[in-house]
Amino acid sequence: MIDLIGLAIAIPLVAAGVNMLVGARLGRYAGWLATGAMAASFAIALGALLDLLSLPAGDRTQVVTVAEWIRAGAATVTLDLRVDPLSITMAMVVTGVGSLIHLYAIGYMEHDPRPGRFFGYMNLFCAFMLALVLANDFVLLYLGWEGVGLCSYLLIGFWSDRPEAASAAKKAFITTRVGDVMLLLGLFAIWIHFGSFDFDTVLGAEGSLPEIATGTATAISLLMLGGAVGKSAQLPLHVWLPDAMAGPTPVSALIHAATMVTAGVYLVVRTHVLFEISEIALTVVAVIGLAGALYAGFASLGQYDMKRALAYSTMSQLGFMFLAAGLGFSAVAISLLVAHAFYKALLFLTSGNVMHGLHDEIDVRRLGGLVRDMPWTAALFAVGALALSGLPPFSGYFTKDAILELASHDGEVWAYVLGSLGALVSAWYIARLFFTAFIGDRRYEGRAHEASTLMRAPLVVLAIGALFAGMWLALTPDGRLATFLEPVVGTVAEGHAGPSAQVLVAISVVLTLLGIAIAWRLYRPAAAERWISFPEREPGLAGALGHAFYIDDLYAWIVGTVGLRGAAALEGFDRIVVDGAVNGVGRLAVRLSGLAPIWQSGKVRRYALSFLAGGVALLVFAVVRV
Amino acid sequence: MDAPWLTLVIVSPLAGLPVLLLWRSISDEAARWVGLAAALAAFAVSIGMLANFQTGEAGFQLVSKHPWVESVGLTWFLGVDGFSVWLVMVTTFMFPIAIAASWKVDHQVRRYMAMALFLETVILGAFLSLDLLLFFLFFEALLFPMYYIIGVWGSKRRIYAATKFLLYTMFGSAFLLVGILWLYIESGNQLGKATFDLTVLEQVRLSTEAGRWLFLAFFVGFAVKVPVWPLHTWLPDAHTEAPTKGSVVLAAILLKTGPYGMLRFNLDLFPEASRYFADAIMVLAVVGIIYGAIVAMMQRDIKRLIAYSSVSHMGLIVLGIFAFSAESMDGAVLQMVNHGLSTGMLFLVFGMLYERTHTREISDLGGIVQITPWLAGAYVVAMFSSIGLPGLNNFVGEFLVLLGTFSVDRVLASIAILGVILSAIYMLWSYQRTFQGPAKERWGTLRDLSWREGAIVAPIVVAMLWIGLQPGPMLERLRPTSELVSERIRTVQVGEAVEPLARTSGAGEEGP
Amino acid sequence: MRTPIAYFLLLSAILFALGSASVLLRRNALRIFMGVELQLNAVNLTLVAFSRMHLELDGQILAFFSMVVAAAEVVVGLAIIVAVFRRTGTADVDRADVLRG
Amino acid sequence: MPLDNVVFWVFAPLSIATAIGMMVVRNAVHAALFLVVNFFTIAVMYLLLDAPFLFAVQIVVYAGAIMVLFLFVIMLLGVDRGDPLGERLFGQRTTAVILAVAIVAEVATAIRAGVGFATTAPEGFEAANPGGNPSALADVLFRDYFFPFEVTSILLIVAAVAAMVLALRRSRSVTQREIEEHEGDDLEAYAMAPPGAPESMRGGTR
Repeated sequence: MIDLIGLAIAIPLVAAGVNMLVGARLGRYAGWLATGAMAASFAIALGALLDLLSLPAGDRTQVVTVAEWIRAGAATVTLDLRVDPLSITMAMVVTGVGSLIHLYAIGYMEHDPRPGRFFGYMNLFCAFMLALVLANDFVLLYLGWEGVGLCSYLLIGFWSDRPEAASAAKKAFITTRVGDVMLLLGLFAIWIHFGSFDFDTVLGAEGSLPEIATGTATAISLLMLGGAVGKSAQLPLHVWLPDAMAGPTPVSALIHAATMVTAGVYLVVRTHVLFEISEIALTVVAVIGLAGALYAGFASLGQYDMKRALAYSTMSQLGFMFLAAGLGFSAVAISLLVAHAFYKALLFLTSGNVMHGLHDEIDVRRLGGLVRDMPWTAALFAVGALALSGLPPFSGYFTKDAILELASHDGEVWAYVLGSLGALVSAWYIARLFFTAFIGDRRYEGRAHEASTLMRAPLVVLAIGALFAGMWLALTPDGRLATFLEPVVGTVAEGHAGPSAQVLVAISVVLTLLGIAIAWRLYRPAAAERWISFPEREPGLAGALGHAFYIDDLYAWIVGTVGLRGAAALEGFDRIVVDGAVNGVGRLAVRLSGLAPIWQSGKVRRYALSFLAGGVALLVFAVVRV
Repeated sequence: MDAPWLTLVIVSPLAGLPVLLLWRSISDEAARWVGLAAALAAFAVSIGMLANFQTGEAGFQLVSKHPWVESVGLTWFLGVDGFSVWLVMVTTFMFPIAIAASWKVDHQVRRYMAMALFLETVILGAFLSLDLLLFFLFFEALLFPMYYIIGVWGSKRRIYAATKFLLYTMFGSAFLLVGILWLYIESGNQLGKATFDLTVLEQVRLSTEAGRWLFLAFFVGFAVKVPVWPLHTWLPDAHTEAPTKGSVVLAAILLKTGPYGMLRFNLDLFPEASRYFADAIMVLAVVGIIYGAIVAMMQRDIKRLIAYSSVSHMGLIVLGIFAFSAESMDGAVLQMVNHGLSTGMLFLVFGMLYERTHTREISDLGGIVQITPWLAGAYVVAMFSSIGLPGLNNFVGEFLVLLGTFSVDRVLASIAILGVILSAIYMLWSYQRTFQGPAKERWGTLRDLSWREGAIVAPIVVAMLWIGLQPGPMLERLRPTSELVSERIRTVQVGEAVEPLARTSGAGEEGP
Repeated sequence: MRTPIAYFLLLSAILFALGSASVLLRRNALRIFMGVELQLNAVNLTLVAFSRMHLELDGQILAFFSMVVAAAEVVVGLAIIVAVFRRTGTADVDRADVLRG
Repeated sequence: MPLDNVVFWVFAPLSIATAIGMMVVRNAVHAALFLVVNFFTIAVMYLLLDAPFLFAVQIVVYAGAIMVLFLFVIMLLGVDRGDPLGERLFGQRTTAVILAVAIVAEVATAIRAGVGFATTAPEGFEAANPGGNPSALADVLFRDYFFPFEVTSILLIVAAVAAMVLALRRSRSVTQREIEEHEGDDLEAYAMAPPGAPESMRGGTR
């Protein structure tokens, strides 16, 4: 099946083409076609995974030759695919979670007039995402990278008649493009240094490190990190993610939680050797990740829109992944990525259920007590929330604690302390969402209707993943997944500093429970009046949290006011000075030629006079000569 | 197959001309079909030319050389190499499309079609001439039909735009003519027989000083056509006022004569001066990229916006040419084709929208996507091609240009790459304001793309995808030439005399 | 014949000058045309005088041709004047200045 | 005083006087009549210069045919009302007079240097006119100048056709529709601004 991995990309691509061209005629079958394509893709990826597992650990990097893409001068770019433990893990996440979300979306989008278009974009997204993770070449990776950006743009703006959706789509594309440009520059730097875009050449064959000076490695790594930060919505290019929630909820679940936003983590892990050669870059990754985790965690507390809160949560979780990668625990970062894909997709889709059942109502101030109308949804949300907050035995526990534990054992006290704070906040904000939305008094009108079976079924699968993936894959430094990934990402060298593992587990559980307790104290049903009126009482703090510390507003001012005025000034310069000079020359010529008509009077007798004067002059000449 | 392919390519669009000119009472419908048929015939002939083009040859191929006006040394000297072959193809490819897109023209259709075919012929002539005087004749002759097309079938301020276009480009050509004549006389002094033959003129040894002045004369002539910042202001006016077909041809093909001239003549004839001025020109090009993008952002008129985006993209092409690396040169030539496709398609699709709404103002539009999803979809494809999305054509060219430039000058490449962000900003912002948002009442009855329009757009989309995913066939025909030229330029030292070019291929000697 | 040839030539010069003055000073196209005719005749006189002086007939032949051509010229010229008059309603050449720069 | 001198001194002043009269009178018909007289005096000069054939042709063609045509046109157009005398072109009159005087002075100078005021024509012109002036002319004309002579015939035909085309009432450049559209307009202004001439083409030259 490894050789057929190209089909995993091709099938969704073809389905996307069919859906986009004739989707209108397929009606509700568009969704089934897309889901079927994803399932087929999943099957192929699964087959490839099984094939890979049957190979000895050292041979688990297979390159599938597809075609040459670009060859110009000394540059060669191929469309070859790479199947190795890291890429197949990512592919499994994309196709697996992707299939479930597609299935869910059939129910979610059943009232939309243009399902063909929607599922076409979704399939296209998956194809690009698979190209991204399966690429064996940085430029092909870039193709996938931009392609998912395109699909993200199209899907966020799917309901483009809503101005905020159109704006959010544009903002997402442009903000990530800033990062993409850095990634592109990174690719150029790679080419200058290595003369190739091939993974094997650049990242070194197994075990050997690429030959590269530390400074160059730092430059390349930081440029790549720029791309990763843009795609993964980390500081300082994170502003697009909360707005991106204007898209349909399955999109938020698939693109802005489970897959696309994790591409940055994938990139850092994929190129971790370069980051490791340059220690600075690695530290920068960790710092950005940690800062993002804390920043987004607190920002999430200030959101009343469930999806926005979850978006900040995603950013926070991605921060943890960056932190793990930055500390050198690539395998753990990927573990968290996998676990997060399950529970965050689950959380988004359950909030999707809420929207579906309540005519797009998503503001927690107007929810509450949903558990009575939507018991399934509430239960599923609770599973996701527990997984996220990191209580054993849910999947979040294994991964987040692994990061903190490793940090502590490596003696990175700052990372441990701040990371633990982040964990506490995580438990706090997710518990807040559950308490405010699902229990207590109803603050909405009418009755919410529970999601259909079609929409519940994939959620149950996701919930099982969120519950047991941790245990089964043992998402720990020495678990199944980590061992599988080891040939690509290397082993995690565990230190022995600080308190013992048992103490750390205890601390971690206590902190998580503390976070939940704080949330209960603040958001329990009896305190509803208090937290709803919080902004009136503390406008400063509520504003800062709600606006995520005003970073977005700062950007908006820079771009919208300073940038626009500058551009308008330049436009005026072009019109008045540059074009003015051209027209000025024209006018000058016209004015000068205005002098000529003194002779070109149109009066025949004048011409005759000149004519005769010329004749007389000639005669004078002749007479004088004679 | 042995045939005078290049002459056939040039002459084939003229096949329809006798009918259009002599049969005065031809019905409009028949005139359209005649125009389309002649343009398609040219495309078919150019495919024959492509089939006979030898991959891997750097020099001129399919050469045909006949003395024409011997008293002044004018020869009918045609040849094609990696630089021109794809420009010829994109010309013959876009013309039938442009003609089909102007099916709705109902005013003096017969003359319109005749002008279109004549324009195609002279543009092809400009791309294929290897005789400087012949080139100049074609290069100048293309102004006339374009002037006519803008001036007669344009919109409100058409006369102003047409006059500006004509005068501005003639201004540049004046310098070019002086340069050509100087070379002609100099060749007479040195070789005993004055000639306009490019392959002979390459052997003329010029003093450093003279080479630089001549370079500037040629450069100004071509820079106006490109247009290189700050000689660009004729372009927005011409684009805006021209009819759809005019804009398409102008953007897709006519502008390419500028960079093509630089590539063919400036680099070949004045290698030392090319190196000497390269830095300055690259700076101008980068300024053009950023400047064009920022000014595009502020336009209220879609066609002006696309025109300014052309300024930005053409800057990238010039940057690629004067970075002198093989990759960037490949990219620049590819980009000439790509820009033709993507900007051509933007004008085309917007033209279809304009036919329905009769407004170019961004603020008048809005919410179109819900009414005409297919039209909007076509626009989105063209837009993302223009933005440089990988998988579509523009990316390959942009990538190679920037890659090649980066290997030469990191700072300039890093500034130029900002154009990638800016292009996303102005394109998406304008798309949001015209196509997205709540649908306006007055556009509620717009029709979506008809089958005819779909058939016009579809070939371009296919070409975009093909170049985006499999640029190999194009690049491999292009590579030997760009390697030859870039190799030669890069061995030149500023301030030193240059050895005349030794073309590896003997193709230049063929023909009677 | 005792009259010096120069007298004829001088007479011709004076007539030519008067014809020219007539062309320059009159505004009516017909009057201008008359001036032109006078100039032609003056020149013819010169030709005939020189023919007599050199004992050759070629001068007379030329004068003869000149008359024939003048006849043709008058026909066309008058037709143009008529056409212009129809179109503009005037024979005043100063008002027919469409060609001014 | 020999007879030819007398004749010259009678007709030369008459010739000048009629030329001046042609120039200065206001009435076009009068001017034409002055010109007829002038042509007669010139015919007399031809006689003095031993060119009897041209004397006849001058009277028949010029004084007869051409001047009659002139008079026809004058009557046809009705421009015999008289010509305004005012001069609108600055300096036209002065310059014209100066130039006219200059021509006479220059030609006089040239004659003095080239021919001499006292030189009379040599005798023996009869030898150049065997069989009389008309038959001698015919001899030269149809032997040496046959081809140009034939060409002039073509010229005359072309002139005749051209005159007819030009004088046709409906000129091709203005269609009936346009005339109807512009009925009531100032025809002169219309002729000066052809339809479709945009303002910008005229480029602010006024």
